[in-house]
Amino acid sequence: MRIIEGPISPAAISEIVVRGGTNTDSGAHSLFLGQVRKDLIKGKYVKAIEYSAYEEMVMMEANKILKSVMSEFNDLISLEILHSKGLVNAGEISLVVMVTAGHREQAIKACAKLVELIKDKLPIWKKEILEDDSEKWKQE
Amino acid sequence: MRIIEGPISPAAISEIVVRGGTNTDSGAHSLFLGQVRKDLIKGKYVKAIEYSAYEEMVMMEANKILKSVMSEFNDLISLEILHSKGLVNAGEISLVVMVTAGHREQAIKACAKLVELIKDKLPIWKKEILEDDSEKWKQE
Amino acid sequence: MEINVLFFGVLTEVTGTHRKHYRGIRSFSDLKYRIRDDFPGIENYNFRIAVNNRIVNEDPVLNDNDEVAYMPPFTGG
Amino acid sequence: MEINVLFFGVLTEVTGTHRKHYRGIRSFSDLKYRIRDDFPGIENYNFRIAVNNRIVNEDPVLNDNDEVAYMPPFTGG
Repeated sequence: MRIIEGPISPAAISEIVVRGGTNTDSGAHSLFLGQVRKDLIKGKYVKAIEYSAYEEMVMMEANKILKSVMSEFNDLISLEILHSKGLVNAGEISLVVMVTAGHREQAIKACAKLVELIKDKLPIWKKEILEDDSEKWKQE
Repeated sequence: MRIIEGPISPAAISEIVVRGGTNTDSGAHSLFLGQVRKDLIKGKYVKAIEYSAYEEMVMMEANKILKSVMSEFNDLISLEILHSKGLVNAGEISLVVMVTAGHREQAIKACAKLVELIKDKLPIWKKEILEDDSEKWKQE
Repeated sequence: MEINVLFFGVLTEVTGTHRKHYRGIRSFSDLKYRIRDDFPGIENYNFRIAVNNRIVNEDPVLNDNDEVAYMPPFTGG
Repeated sequence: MEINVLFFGVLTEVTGTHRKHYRGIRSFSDLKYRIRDDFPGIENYNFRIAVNNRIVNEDPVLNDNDEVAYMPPFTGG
């Protein structure tokens, strides 16, 4: 798990993909990218999200999540989570999950599971910044 | 759907990701990458796979698949399939599926479904090239 | 009728070719018999047949210049 | 005991701070009352509490210099 200041760049994403490809036992990569949506909230567009994290606990919980998924699926080769902190504009990427496995079934299932666990277990909060610079903490 | 001669480069993949990010209604991208595995077959490693395709029919079937997935999931924004033809070395990528949606649930489900439909419906065949240059058509 | 026949996957090795042009074909069954005569080994393989990019299950009506494809199980993806 | 308290998400606005240091704390309940006294508005929000990065449900034993975190529902991902 890595916490990135600001948006996750396409360069960082392709670096992850290239690195995943160096293992010739891999047959399948499943990726999830979360992107900041230009939602309309009470007539105003979201122009950015500011993420804050309890970083030490995020790292600890992420380790638990990664271990539990690794032990649940026996075909996995590697797991990677990147999450932004700080300001990420609408249209930019704030979450990358990549699961590499020997075969497609487990890559896809494990990636879907990781995304849910990230939402559920990692102490990260988002505040929406609207186009008029007003702010709104996202409630669950 | 695009059929690519040879492996799908990391540059092509990141281009797809960057393009997907231009739509600010998108909240989630689910990607699947299929990679040629260095399998061991009767004591010999696979060094490459040669893909052949009935291209005209691939394009026609891909259109049907994309339409049916688009109509099954109402939150989808875009779908993309890239598949190699010709020679792809072990460790290289031969399939890219990318689904962009407003939210994660449908992005993930639609991507998994597309991968299965691609395997099931597209007239593409692979021949494994082993390290001693012997060849073996993959049987289902 | 003139019919273009395509072979894919392992069938290109069984037949030694990717494409064969047939003339004087009277029907779909006629074509199938001609192909079986030319390439008896083909009967040892599983395949489906497409006419003009559509998989056919029963005996379809062929038209002049149709494209018929012999396709072993798909293994792409 | 001395206890470091962290506030996250919307609770940083309710308390006006991200971090507050408490001295002379006798127990977990004691700490909770002190925090409630300092920031009465906090009772209007849902939150979970972690001690040294672990979520606690009952009243845990606190030790000197423990870190206590007030966390509203997670909204990351």
